[in-house]
Amino acid sequence: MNRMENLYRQIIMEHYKNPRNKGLVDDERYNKSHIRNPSCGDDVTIQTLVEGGEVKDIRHEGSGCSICCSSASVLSALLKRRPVEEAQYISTQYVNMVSGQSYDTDVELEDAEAYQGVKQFPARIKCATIAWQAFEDTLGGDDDE
Amino acid sequence: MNRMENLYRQIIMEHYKNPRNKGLVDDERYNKSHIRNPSCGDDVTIQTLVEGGEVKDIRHEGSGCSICCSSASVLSALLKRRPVEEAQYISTQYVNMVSGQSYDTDVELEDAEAYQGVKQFPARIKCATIAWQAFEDTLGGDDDE
Amino acid sequence: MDLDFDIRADFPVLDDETLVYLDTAATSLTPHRVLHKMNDYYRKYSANVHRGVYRLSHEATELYNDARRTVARLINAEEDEVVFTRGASNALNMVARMLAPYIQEGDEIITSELEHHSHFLPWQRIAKERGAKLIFVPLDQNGRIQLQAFKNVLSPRTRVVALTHVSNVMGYLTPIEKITELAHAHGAYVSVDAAQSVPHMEVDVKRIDCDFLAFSAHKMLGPTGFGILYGKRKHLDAFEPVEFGGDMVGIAEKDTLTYQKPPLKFETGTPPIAEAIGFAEAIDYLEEKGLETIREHEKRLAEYAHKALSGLEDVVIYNKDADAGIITFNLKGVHPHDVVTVLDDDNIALRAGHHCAQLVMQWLSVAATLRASFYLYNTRDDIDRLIESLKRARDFFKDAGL
Amino acid sequence: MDLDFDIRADFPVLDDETLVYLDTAATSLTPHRVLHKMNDYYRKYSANVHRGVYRLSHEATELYNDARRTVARLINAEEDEVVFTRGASNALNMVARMLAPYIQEGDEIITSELEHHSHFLPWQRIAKERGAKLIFVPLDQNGRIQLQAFKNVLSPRTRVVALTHVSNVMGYLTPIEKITELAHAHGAYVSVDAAQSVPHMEVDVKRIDCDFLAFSAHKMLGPTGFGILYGKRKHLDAFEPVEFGGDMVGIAEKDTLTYQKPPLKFETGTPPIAEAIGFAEAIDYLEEKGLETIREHEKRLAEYAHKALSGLEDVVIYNKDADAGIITFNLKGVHPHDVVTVLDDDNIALRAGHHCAQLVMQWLSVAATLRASFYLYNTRDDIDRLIESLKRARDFFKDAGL
Ligand SMILES: Cc1ncc(COP(=O)(O)O)c(C=O)c1O
Ligand SMILES: Cc1ncc(COP(=O)(O)O)c(C=O)c1O
Repeated sequence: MNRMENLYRQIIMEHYKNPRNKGLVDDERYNKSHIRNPSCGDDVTIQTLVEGGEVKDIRHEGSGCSICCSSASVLSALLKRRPVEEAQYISTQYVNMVSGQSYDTDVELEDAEAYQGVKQFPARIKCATIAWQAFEDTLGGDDDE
Repeated sequence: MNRMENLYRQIIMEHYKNPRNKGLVDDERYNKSHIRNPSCGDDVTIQTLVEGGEVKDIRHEGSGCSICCSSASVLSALLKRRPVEEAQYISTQYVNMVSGQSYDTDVELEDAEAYQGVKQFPARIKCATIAWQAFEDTLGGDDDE
Repeated sequence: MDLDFDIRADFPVLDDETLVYLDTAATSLTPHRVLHKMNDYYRKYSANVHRGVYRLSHEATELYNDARRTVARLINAEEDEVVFTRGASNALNMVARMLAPYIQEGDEIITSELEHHSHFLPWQRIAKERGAKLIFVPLDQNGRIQLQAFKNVLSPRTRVVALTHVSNVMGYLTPIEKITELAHAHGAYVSVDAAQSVPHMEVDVKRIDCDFLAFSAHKMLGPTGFGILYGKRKHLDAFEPVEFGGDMVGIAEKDTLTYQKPPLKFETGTPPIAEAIGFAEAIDYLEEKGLETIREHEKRLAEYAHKALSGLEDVVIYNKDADAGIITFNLKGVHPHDVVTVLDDDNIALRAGHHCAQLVMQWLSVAATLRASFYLYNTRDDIDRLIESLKRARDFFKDAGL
Repeated sequence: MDLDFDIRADFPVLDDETLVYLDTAATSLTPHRVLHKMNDYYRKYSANVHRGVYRLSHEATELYNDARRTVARLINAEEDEVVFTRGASNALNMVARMLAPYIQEGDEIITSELEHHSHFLPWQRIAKERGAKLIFVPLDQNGRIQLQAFKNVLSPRTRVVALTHVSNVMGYLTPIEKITELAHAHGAYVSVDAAQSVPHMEVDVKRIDCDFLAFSAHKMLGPTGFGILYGKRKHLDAFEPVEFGGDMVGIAEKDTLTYQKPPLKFETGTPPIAEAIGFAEAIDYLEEKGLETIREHEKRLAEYAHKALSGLEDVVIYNKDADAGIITFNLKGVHPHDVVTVLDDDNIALRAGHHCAQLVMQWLSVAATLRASFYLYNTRDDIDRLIESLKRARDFFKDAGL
């Protein structure tokens, strides 16, 4: 596997082409966070429905590179129907993994595991984390829009 | 004569201690120019009475270093009672001399000749010319205050 | 003179022979000479300017003043019309601040969708503050500012015309001389963003006759943190300073203040001394090579690149008729970020993004683009390498199913 | 640790062993390390920050962001509270601009006659614009700001307190922590000019608890053209940007705009990249030597100098009880310019003038003074040389009849 193949794993490209949970809903109960990376134009909106301490639903929308868009899809599939704390914890492990910091390898990251290669491309870490940041923002409480 | 003696000629120190034509007059017919060198605080005001194309009178006032204050006195003595054009011409020769540029050595600079040494002290050229600039401003026509 | 040789040796970054640097429109490389000159200041003179009566300070002041003369000569301005700033963005903001008090409710400010954020947003702000209207010159189908379109939006209410000289995305040259003439006939001020023109062509402020013009040192072989605001002397005399403090003061008292004459009136605090001195050296270097020679060189490269890119399937070029060495394009179906990562893997430095010009992105209906930009140190070989790498990117993402 | 040895070798300007540099309060010398670090940027990374997705740009961005962390650590701020500016003057002007909209007619702004023009004139301006009143803390008989005098001018109308931390003429340390506490209890903002404190002592913004604080790189071994504005995060969140353009933008549309989060919100355009990186290196160097060690060193030198100068007939010292390594004095009957020329002839670099602080000159009732200021690279030998040269000046002008 060369450097490019290591970054653009099949699973990533698959999520990019066929994103899960895509499209926002018009529902006041959702928390929404919209982040634009002004340096490159990556633009992600995450909507989260939290009820009874659980992440009931995650929706996303946006435009950007394959790493950014796919990771929103991967995130939604991975964290939906998790307790808020667990979702938060997994998200932190993911962000640590792609930014080359130590993380809890016992956590099952499933498809998100494919972003391992990102840490070799420091310029792309932002792309791989922006959706996750937006997700964490939606847990923060207030709707920021 | 060492470098300091070459700069601070006796004649200069003499004008510094006993300035000629010092003190402003309250007379509307005089043109006035006030210059402060903000870098060092040298502060000179020159008043000139021009009538019939002649510099009838020059007065000065201010505070500053010996080079600056003495040169206002020297100027007033040298240029009083000269035709405007001649005064202007002499002033230009003086400024050229102290700034190390070529000048008309046929012009009789009298006491002002003593400022020859200034060109060896580029940091002091401003001190030696500020009164002369103010003088030239008074010939420029409009009163600038 | 041809520039295709030896020049690279002047640029330390290019010691890495595998590097292809195609991002000059963002910032240029810096030649040894400029670094040496700045080091000299720090090593020999290191002293503040204007204020010291001792030798070191005087020598620093001389070099610093020489730098202003060099800049004035470059753009055919008078020395006292050259204000040292932190960069083009800073300079363009100053213009907006200086003119703000003269803008009335209902006045019109003409600008364009080609503007860099640094020339459009200050006016968006002033328009809001003063109740004025921002008017955009409609671009033609290629994205150009045409004189006729400008005439159509010019009105007796036009107070300011704020336009870019060369667009940093489309590489188009604005017909700024004629625009200025018309604007002045309507009593409007003209502010020109020359960040992408002065580094690449001979610019003459007297011929343009604009009221203000701005550019940055770091885009023309000079240091970061430095730029120029040109302003007509009569304006610099008339307008209020933007900042207040050391060096711009004549006489300061508790409740009164007189200003220094321009340009000092607009330069508060210890100036960017090393930067000014370094920038003058960059200008000397560019003038030795010849700005027109450099422009020819870039033109030839751009033609070569256009041809090569057009021959590549799946490439969309957005500015086929650019006047400057800037090519803005995309690889169909692949996000520019993804492309750039492959190029970077081949050690090719290229920009992907909106290039601080979101309005023109909206006009082009794209989120982001690739942009290659050329300067005197680029070669045909650089372009060949770019093409090869783009092919690799295309094939790679095709294989990945895009 | 004693600093009296070897340090000089770190400073290229001091390769001239006959030079005595006593003008650090105007600008400091720059060590080799800082130059190397800046050269490294230009030689290896030279690329714009934030915007590039390729390797060079990313490496430049990392170094640049590290610089912000270094500054934050130095003054115990959070990273996002550190705004990069052109210098202290620029930073202090920004504070005034940011606070201006919150100042109402009749509000009071407390400042002092000790202020540098760059901290007093922006407020003079804002006071005029907004119809507010400038109030000067009366100085005590030595020229100090005493807490009691501050209390006397503090009022429910006080909106802003703008004071220097250490005076660049008198070298006095303002009791800024207590002042800030009182000011906050009255609902006033506190802006601190730390241009002469941060280079010479440990400054902790959390302990001071001020709202804003500014200083310059070039006075602490760093490059020209660079400085810092510290602002409390809540203020940086709440206040409007001062300049508009590239890099401070979130989403820009024809008539709307969102901002980046602080500090980017206050940094428009390509930043002073090399300068930031160089400044971080200067801070590392200073921290290795130890700011408290440096302060002790300066204190010892100042004591030595005070003693020596007091022993010299015809010398008037204006700040006998200075807290910092700054001595302001005159030779009776001789204009400071004339003195400086003799010193310069002996290769001693010393400042004569009003030091951009005309108000304190008026307070002292002098037109100008001499000022010697010390830093880590100064030695007792420097002071001995100064004394010798002052004697020569005195004798010379006595002979000349003054
Ligand atoms: C106390 C004080 N404040 C502000 C400044 C202004 O700093 P700068 O000239 O670097 O903007 C200075 C230095 O000149 C200073 O000594
Ligand atoms: C056309 C144009 N204007 C203005 C700027 C702003 O220049 P700077 O970032 O140096 O302030 C740039 C560069 O980014 C530009 O390309």
